[in-house]
Amino acid sequence: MTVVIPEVDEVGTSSSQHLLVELPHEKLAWMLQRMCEIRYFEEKAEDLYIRGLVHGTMHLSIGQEAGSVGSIATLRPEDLIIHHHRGHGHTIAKGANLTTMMAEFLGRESGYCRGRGGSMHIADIPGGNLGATGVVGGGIPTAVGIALALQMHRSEQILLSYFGDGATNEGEFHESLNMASTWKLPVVFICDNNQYGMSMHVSKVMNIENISTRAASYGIPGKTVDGNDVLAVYEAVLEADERARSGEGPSLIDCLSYRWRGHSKSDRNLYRTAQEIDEWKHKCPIRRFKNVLVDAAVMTTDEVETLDQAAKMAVDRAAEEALTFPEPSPENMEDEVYAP
Amino acid sequence: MTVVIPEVDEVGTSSSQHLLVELPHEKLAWMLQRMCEIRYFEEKAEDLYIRGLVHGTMHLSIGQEAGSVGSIATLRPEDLIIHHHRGHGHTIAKGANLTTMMAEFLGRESGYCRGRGGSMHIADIPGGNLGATGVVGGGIPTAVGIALALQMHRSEQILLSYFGDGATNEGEFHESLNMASTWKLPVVFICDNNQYGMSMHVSKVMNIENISTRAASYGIPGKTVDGNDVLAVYEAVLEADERARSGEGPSLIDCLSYRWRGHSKSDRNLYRTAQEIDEWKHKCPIRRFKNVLVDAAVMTTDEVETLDQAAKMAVDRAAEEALTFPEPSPENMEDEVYAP
Amino acid sequence: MTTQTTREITYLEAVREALVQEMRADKEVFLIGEDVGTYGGAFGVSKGMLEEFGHERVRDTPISEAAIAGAATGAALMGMRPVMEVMFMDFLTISTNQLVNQAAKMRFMFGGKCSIPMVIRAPSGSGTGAAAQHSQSLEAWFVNVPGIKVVAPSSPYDAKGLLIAAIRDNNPVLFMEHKLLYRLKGPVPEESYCIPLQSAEVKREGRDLTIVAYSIMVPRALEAAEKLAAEGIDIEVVDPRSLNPLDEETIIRSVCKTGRVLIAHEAPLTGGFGGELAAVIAESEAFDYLDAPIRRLGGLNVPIPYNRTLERAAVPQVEDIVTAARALAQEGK
Amino acid sequence: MTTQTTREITYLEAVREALVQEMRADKEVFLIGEDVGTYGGAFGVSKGMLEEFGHERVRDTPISEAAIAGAATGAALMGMRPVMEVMFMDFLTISTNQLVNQAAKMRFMFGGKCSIPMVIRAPSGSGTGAAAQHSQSLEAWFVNVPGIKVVAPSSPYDAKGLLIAAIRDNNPVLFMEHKLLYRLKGPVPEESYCIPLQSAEVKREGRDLTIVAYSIMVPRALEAAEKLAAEGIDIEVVDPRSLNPLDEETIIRSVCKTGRVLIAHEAPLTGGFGGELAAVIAESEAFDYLDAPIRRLGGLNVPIPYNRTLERAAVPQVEDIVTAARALAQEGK
Ligand SMILES: Cc1ncc(C[n+]2csc(CCOP(=O)(O)OP(=O)(O)O)c2C)c(N)n1
Ligand SMILES: Cc1ncc(C[n+]2csc(CCOP(=O)(O)OP(=O)(O)O)c2C)c(N)n1
Ligand SMILES: [Mg+2]
Ligand SMILES: [Mg+2]
Repeated sequence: MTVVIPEVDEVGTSSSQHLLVELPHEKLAWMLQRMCEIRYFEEKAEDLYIRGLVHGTMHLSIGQEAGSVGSIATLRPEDLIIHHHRGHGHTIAKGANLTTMMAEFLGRESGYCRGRGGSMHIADIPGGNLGATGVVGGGIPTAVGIALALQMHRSEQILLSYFGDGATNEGEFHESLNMASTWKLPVVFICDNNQYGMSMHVSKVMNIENISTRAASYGIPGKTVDGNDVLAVYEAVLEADERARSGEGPSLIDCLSYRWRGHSKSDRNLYRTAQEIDEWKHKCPIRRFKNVLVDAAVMTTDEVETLDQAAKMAVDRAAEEALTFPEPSPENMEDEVYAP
Repeated sequence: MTVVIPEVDEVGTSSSQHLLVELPHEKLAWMLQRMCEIRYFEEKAEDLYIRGLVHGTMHLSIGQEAGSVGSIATLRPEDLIIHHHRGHGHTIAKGANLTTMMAEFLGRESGYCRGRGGSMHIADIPGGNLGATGVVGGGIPTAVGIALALQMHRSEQILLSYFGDGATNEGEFHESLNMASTWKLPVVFICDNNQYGMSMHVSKVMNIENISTRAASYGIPGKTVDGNDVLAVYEAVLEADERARSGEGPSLIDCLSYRWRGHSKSDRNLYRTAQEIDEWKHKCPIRRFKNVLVDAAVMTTDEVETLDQAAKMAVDRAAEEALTFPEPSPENMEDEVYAP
Repeated sequence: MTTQTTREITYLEAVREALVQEMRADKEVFLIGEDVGTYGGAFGVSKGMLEEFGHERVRDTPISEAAIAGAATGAALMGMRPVMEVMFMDFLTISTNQLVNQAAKMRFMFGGKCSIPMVIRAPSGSGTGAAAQHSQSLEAWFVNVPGIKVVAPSSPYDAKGLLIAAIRDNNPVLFMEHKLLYRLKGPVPEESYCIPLQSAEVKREGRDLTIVAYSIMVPRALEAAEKLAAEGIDIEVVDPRSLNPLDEETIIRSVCKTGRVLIAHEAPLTGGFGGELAAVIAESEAFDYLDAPIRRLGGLNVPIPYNRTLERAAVPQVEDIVTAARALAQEGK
Repeated sequence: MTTQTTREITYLEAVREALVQEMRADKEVFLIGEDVGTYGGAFGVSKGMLEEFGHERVRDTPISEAAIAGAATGAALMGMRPVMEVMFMDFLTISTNQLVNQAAKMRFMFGGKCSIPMVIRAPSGSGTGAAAQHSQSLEAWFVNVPGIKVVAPSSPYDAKGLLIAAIRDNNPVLFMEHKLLYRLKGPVPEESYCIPLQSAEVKREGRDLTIVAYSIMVPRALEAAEKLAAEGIDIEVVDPRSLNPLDEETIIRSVCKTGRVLIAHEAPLTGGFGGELAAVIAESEAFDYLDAPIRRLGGLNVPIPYNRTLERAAVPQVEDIVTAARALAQEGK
């Protein structure tokens, strides 16, 4: 890929350093704290899974926190997102209640989907999170309809639609971006590009360097950004937001990052080397953002670590509480299928 | 569109004039005669339809004859095609027996599909015509499999896969071109671009100038050609053939033309002006090729008209004969569904 | 319903009238599909609607059935009431993922916290010489998908009342319109009215045998019944109208009365919706009233052929219903 | 079959053994699907096969279910024998057009002048906590599509023999592999062997009641039968193994013998394949032998929920079969 992602050395780097002065301090703090919450939340969920308290499977976004936080940080509270199976980051960044979220992982009645959805299908409709789809690419056509409703309602709101690199090989990606572009819908398409679709590296499933190239087929802007640089993501998505909000139509943002964990709980990582994984751990978006903040003297090490610890405690508390919640009852499930 | 298609004035023009000397005389004669056969065949079919002898519906390619003939003229006899609902031109260019073909239109037992397929689904498997699909875009994924088999069999053969402009908005188009490019399959994708998908002009359903732009999403060559210039089509497709045959993978050729008739028999042409249709009739690919041949003194007017009349007679004979063939019997249809 | 406002219109006009009246009544209702605007729809259903409602609410789309279904699903999730037209039911095979994995499941999967009020209008069936890929009847699939309702009207009156009910329903409703019924004329009130889903109708009363038929098979069954009446066989014709939810009571009551039942549909017999109907009857108290085995009449297990004669032979015609009903009426006597 | 070569292996190993043996025997056979190579398949079915057959014949694909199905269809049209793996049966909703409108119809539509010998391997069913979009059983759809065959083995022995038969069959065959069966162990001969499609098997003989079950419901029915044997209720379990074509005789013979039949499947009850089975029985001579109504036991009409308890409750378990069979055995006595 043309975008080179630097290793995090002692000096933190961002291609959008200027945002450190332009963005309010609370905003920067909010971003760092959300990134830490995502990391701690997923580590906790993994731990609960290993202890057999969470079942099914799980898709962790550890290493990709800058993409979800950097993009959602650009939104207004009333804006919307729709996302995919690797969606814990988006859910937390969009402001999910960690306890209600963890309760869903644990299949409890008080979880976001009352235990019906699980970790792969968290939706918080009132919170503007219109849900995670487990069918690769399956949320993208739905995103077209959400954005269409926003347009027909003359709304100021916009929608961020998330999917992975592998999803861009699905026909639904193509039909949806074409339709959204033709109708100039208020949506930003964001590819959480972790370079693999399960075991398949992007280079094995497509014959192009950058996924953002595909924007050309729809006559929309496409940009590949360093997805480990939360400020760079913020800057690219904000520009796309403005385009969407002003009625000029969608954009395609390709956030280049890497997934540290296996694809899901059944992954034996046979398709990549331990060394590759290790190299990417040295590009940790969280450590990197911390360094950027400290090196630019926006925050002290103490401030940064306070935010980090606050995130950790919030996650621990959420898990503890969620574990006390009751399971749903299997009675009358058939009555839930259809709306009255 | 960037490609400008000249009106046919007294002087015939082709951007690939040089082929007039490079191609053998019989080849040029073959091309003209096939184009005339297609024109006369479809006019005859239309007439039989109006007389109630052909039923269902029909998709005529009158005005687009240069695309099918110019592309198939580049093939070796053993090469293959797979195409779509507007496929009469491809079928004839690939060497169909006109009587057997007309018999299928008439739903006779001796038709190519024994009356089961009709005008929309003509296949001549031994002849290398692997069939027309009525589901828009539906033949493109099948083309991937055909080309895959050619590659796995280390065959020298290549495949031409045809579809319309509207089909390029189907997800199957995207999945298929991506897969074919990733695997470098021996196929050439040809868009019979008549500028409309039923009532929808390309400008209303996509936000790009040239459909060939979409090749960029797959890292393959894409070219938009004057689809009314049979020699220009020949030149562009031949280059793509060589790429496919040499194992370098697929290309996308966008043949820009125009459909004179309504989309199908139910079309009231409300979405375009009589004037537009008229302008395009002045760009007639057959008259144009005739002029090119005569003006370059490759043929005399007599030679040209002799080929034209031979085509007309062949079509008349085919129709007469086909009308005498018996209808299929409805007995034991269920036994035909599964192969033994 | 006051009768002076009732006129004879076609099934196609009844569908259009339902759309127009609902779009006038509720601005959240809109029509989306291929060539529904300027072209007026492949079968002319939306002819004239563009002029009244404009391009935004009579929305022409690219040829992208997955995105069309997604556009409807997403808009419905946002509280709109989209009516999606697929040009031929056969092309729902491209919308399947959106309809089955998104539209049908989001409500339950997300804990009942959203609803998807949308209608999928699908011209179905054979008889137009359009061959294998433009003639299918795929209702059986969708009946097996919890979260989607399936409706298949057989008359202009039912088409209007059921479509209005479908549009007002808060769930995805697949609305089948048989192409051969479009020209069928019948009395339809001008005013807007709803026919509740899950209400079967006895289209003809009879004592000797029940024919359960829907869509195109209803007029054929009624014609067959007239022919058999001349032979002294008195047939009752029950039209479920909505396949899911199904009004089992009306069907079972009829079978209890006649003791004989013939089920007729156009889709291939094997795996068709007739199996569900037969099972519902065989599991019910009607089982004890049956004087003969349950009989099904379905399409041949073949793709629809192009040739007129073959096409006709591939699905039950009036004479096939007559033959099957006559035989069943005698059976075990 | 000589028994000394028979060992206990899992259902998953049996599927793999069939694939490996057919790929060794016929170079036209190849496996194509997402992550079937290096990853060894999402469930590990093709583990180790890449090493023996290489990337060309154990072909990893982009995530493009329509193109994968098309690639298999086109290769089959060219005389190869592709085995396509869809990662979860739920995603056949993206392949539907290729399978239903191309693979299933080309032979008939083109006048019987080609054939499409391909297999679609589809891991199906719930029980893994994968929720609504990764747990479906969609067999009913494909049984209603003339041109496709549907097979659903319930044991390692059947899995191997039926998969080999499916690969050698000259038509598209949908081959359902229930995820919960993958770990099931059973005796399987080393040699290659075929089980003809359309051959049901009586998995357990009994006098009092017939349970017709397939896929995961077979081991559950057998366990239920053991429990009921203790109560003196003698159950016969019939496994159709192939749903289309269906071996009606074996089923009907059993029902004639026992006079009572319970049909069990995991898919939602309404519109499930159980309807077809019930209809076939109700239309047959077995009708006259029935001492009680036909009973069906199917999944609840719900998307599969995530929570363990709810997921279990959504599909028939051993205890549900026991209860239903016990009640039916008493009924009308
Ligand atoms: C349509 C479909 N095909 C296959 C799968 C199985 N699957 C789940 S996630 C995944 C990889 C997706 O890759 P990508 O889009 O890059 O997202 P990532 O998992 O890398 O975040 C696959 C193949 C699926 N869920 N849906
Ligand atoms: C999947 C699908 N959607 C819709 C149709 C109905 N239809 C048949 S041809 C056609 C227009 C196709 O346009 P294009 O691809 O440009 O081919 P053309 O007819 O112009 O040659 C449409 C919408 C269809 N046959 N298949
Ligand atoms: Mg990825
Ligand atoms: Mg066109």
